[in-house]
Amino acid sequence: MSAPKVGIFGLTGCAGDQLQILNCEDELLRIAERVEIVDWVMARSQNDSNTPLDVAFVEGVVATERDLAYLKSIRARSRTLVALGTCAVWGGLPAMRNELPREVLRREVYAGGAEFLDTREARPATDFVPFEFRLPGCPIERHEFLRLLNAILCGGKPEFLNVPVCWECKTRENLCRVVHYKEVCCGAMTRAGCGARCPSHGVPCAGCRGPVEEPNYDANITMFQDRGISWVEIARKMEAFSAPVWMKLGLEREHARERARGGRS
Amino acid sequence: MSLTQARHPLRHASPRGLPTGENPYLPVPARVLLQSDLVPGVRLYDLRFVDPGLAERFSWVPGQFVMLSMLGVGEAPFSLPSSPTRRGVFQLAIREAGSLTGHLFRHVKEGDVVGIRGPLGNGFPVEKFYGNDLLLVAGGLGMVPLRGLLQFAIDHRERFGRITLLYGARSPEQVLFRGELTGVERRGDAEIHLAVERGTTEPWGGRVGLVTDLLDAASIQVGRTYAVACGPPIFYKHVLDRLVRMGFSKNQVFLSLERRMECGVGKCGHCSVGYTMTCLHGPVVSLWDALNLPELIYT
Amino acid sequence: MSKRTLSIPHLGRVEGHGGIYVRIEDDEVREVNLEVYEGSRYYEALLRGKHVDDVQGIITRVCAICSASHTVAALMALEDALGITVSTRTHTLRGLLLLGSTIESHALHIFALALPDFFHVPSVLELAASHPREVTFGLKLKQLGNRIQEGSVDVPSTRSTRASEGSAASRTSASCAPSGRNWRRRSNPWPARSS
Amino acid sequence: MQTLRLEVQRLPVFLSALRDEGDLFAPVERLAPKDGRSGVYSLERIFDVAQAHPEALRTILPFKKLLLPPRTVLTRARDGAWEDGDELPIRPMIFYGAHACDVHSLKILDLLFLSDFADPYYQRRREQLTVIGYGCIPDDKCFCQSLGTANVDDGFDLFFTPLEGRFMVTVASARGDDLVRRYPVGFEPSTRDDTREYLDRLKRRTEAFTLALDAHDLPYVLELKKDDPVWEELGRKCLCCGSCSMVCPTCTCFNMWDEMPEENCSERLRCWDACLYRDYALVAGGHNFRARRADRVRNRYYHKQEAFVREFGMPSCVGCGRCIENCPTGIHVVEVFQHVRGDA
Repeated sequence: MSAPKVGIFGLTGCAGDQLQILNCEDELLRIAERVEIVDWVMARSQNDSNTPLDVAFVEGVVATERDLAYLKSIRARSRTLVALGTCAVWGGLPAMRNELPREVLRREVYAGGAEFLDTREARPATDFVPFEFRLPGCPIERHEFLRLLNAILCGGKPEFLNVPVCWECKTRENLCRVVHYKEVCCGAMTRAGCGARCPSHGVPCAGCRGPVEEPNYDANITMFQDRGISWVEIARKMEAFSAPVWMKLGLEREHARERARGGRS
Repeated sequence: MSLTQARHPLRHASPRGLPTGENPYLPVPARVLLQSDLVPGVRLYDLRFVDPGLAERFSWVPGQFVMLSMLGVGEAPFSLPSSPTRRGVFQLAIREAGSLTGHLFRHVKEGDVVGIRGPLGNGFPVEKFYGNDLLLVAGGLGMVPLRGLLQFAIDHRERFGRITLLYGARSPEQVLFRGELTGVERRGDAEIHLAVERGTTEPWGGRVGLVTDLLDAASIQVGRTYAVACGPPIFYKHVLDRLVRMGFSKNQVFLSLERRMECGVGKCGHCSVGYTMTCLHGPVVSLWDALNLPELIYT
Repeated sequence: MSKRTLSIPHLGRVEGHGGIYVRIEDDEVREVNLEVYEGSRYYEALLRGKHVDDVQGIITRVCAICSASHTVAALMALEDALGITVSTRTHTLRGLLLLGSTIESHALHIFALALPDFFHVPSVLELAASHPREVTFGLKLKQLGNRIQEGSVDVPSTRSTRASEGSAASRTSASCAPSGRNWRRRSNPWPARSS
Repeated sequence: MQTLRLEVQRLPVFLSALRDEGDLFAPVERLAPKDGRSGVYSLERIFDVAQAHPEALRTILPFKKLLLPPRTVLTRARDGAWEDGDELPIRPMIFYGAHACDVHSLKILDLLFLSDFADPYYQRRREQLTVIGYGCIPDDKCFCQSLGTANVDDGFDLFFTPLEGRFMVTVASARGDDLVRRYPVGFEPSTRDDTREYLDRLKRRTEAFTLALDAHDLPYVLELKKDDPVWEELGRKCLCCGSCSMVCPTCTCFNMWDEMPEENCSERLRCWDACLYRDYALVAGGHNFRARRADRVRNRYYHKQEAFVREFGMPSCVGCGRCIENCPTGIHVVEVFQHVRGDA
């Protein structure tokens, strides 16, 4: 039996999730023995862009028409498709200001003279084609990637717990950013797996791994407001990494309510 | 109830560990001897422990279950559909439902080794049934644990009065152990009544309808009968109510609960329904106990 | 007159997406087109309206390979704007972060991105087959850079290392999450921040 | 039970000596920015006995973390065979600074993990654990008195109760007796004065409680209040972050799953879980037996105060106040039960 054929692809993004694969320094060479990486632009100069793939990893957002076409072509040739990173799964930072038209953003950054840019609203790759696995994280965690890869190669399906960051944060016995410091911490709404890295370093969770299933959104907002934190502050913290999904979950509703009250315009 | 007198003062004292080992979390290798499709999507596995001593020693009560492990995939509980009277080899009837069973179906071949620990749970109170008639009511995959009880009762035929099995399946193609059940009926070991919700292209001599219709057809002497029901939530909803209206005492009706299980030995808490750990105090409970659980058994 | 065109539709072994077209006439380069098809993320615009506290967390994601440089640059810019002077310790720690980043990204560049060209192989993975010792060294070097940036280099004879050597509880690790040998080895399971 | 006395300044000598017996764990203050004081403690291995704060009422995580570590490798599988994943032998552990509620919680964990199928991973650690108690004075979050767990006379090895200039030392096990005899740092038989002062202290302590919960008939009340609107209200307020379960000394739910850290090697992990998490009662077929937040919250309270009483004859809450201290949305267990009962 020949080694499974693997492709690793990046759409628009920082390449951080692909870099995390290269950061598996101890395991990289063994991985390369077990699979045949046939298409990986970031690490290879000769790439086969036609062979059907057993497993394909895609990171980044769809932010250009080219991205979209590329993504569809990857889907078409792959048996198992894995979304790597928060950009691919939830939209990530590039999707943070989707309420502004691309035109406005472009003018703000490039002024005139960049009309040639191929640009469309930044959206997660998972919005366009079906994925077999989703591995969030900004960037992904190496141990989760290795677990996923080992499981895929042995035909299994790894279990990634659908629990909030508080789960890990408490076991590390951090001082709670909400209870002790009265800060906006997205930990209770965000999917665990990072080992509560930020709170363990004294920084509240920014929600970079995307929301846990069915977060109690309203209770979180109330919790912050009860501690005298303004809506502006809550919103700026929450709408960073998973903006599109937070919008869907009700941030937008809160925006409207606030506008009606004459708060943030 | 007195609070000082708890129902399980110190739980039932049991020897350390399980028949499969002193460490109750440690699976023991068992070989897949045979696998066959019972119906589309449901497979019957014949297993035998690699350790010959354990293979002969391993015994259980119908209604008990085991945990099946696969390397790197995980573990899940499956009830034992065979009878301990047929030692050496035990069987599992498994439907493809999640990732573990998917892996089992696709990657495990005859001769492969899987991990088993058990038997777990209380099983059916068979000794209580001795000298009485037995009414088994199965819905869909609920036939799996009841098949073990049926085999057991037939192997100890003299200890039971009349044995009646009422079994409802979705369609003729979904009837588990059909040939075997026909044989049981032909030998006169038990009365078997089958019903399917809808007939299909396959010729079907039995009834088309619900399992509750079979209760009307079967002649049952409620006073001297224990009823054992097993099926999906919707099945319980109708059947249990019907049995009570037929005059069964709630202590005469037993059923098997389904819950998420991780440890299987009453530690992890996942299967708790009130004070009942389904894996330890169940999965078999009387209807009275089931109705007195703090949460609904069928939703 | 000889005419040639070099066309590399997708540049490999670089971070980002682009292609290059070169037209050569009579051994003279007449035209060079570098096309970058990387999508725009408009980070500058994303920052507008954000609190200063959030800037670093956003800016560090501009590029994965030089995230430390982006972090330090953003912080210095903010400090300039706000008139903040940092302590020597902060300054030194940032220097350490940047050095870690330099070690990591240079090792990545040399061994994984550039060197395969000189050996006429498509990637570091093929290079590893012919020169396993050298590639393994390169990856170790890269790992060292990463560990400096992550703050997970073991410093001997501190309380934390003593704490992690023995007890039953610490050996099974403090957090639920860390898994994979890789993760465990690199992180100190009992952060020595108490007392 | 035997009582002794020890001069205050001799205790550090005794504790330092105990480090030869195993790893010494005690409450230690967490470092906070600026002056370093945070008022928050965690249970850590200590090397300098001056670090210990035995008077600290509660550590973030209770000492279940020593017996049931947050993450354990239960089994490891290679080539189709499973083996025990524990790294043996387990080193001896001494927990200094246990309060009465801690000792009661230990007894509850023993009930769960040593009855029926004894849990070998727990048992190994339990056998290596020496418990040294320390007399506490309650604060506004303590309600152990209401649950009958304010005092304890067994389940520990030694117990130090501070009196004027000295300690009343209670010896409750042969192991405790061994230690006292092995390290004769100045233990003397206690006097009548000691006993009098000890009892006075207990009386003052009893009066110091500000929080009270009438728990004597809670199971009956709860039985009748399954559909009380309070559960829906809590379901709206609760984040289901699981903090209360993580910090609870008697919450021991865990999850098991397999990981492949490397090829051909599979580890079965046991990690803490909480019944408040959404997938807690989710079965393979997709049915979730507690899909609603309100159901999960109610289940947690029922398990502590109703189900556990039915099974073991006592509630599994010891009144330590950790959940009150750690709930980010301010859910207060005593208020909840007062509300259910209709007192508030």
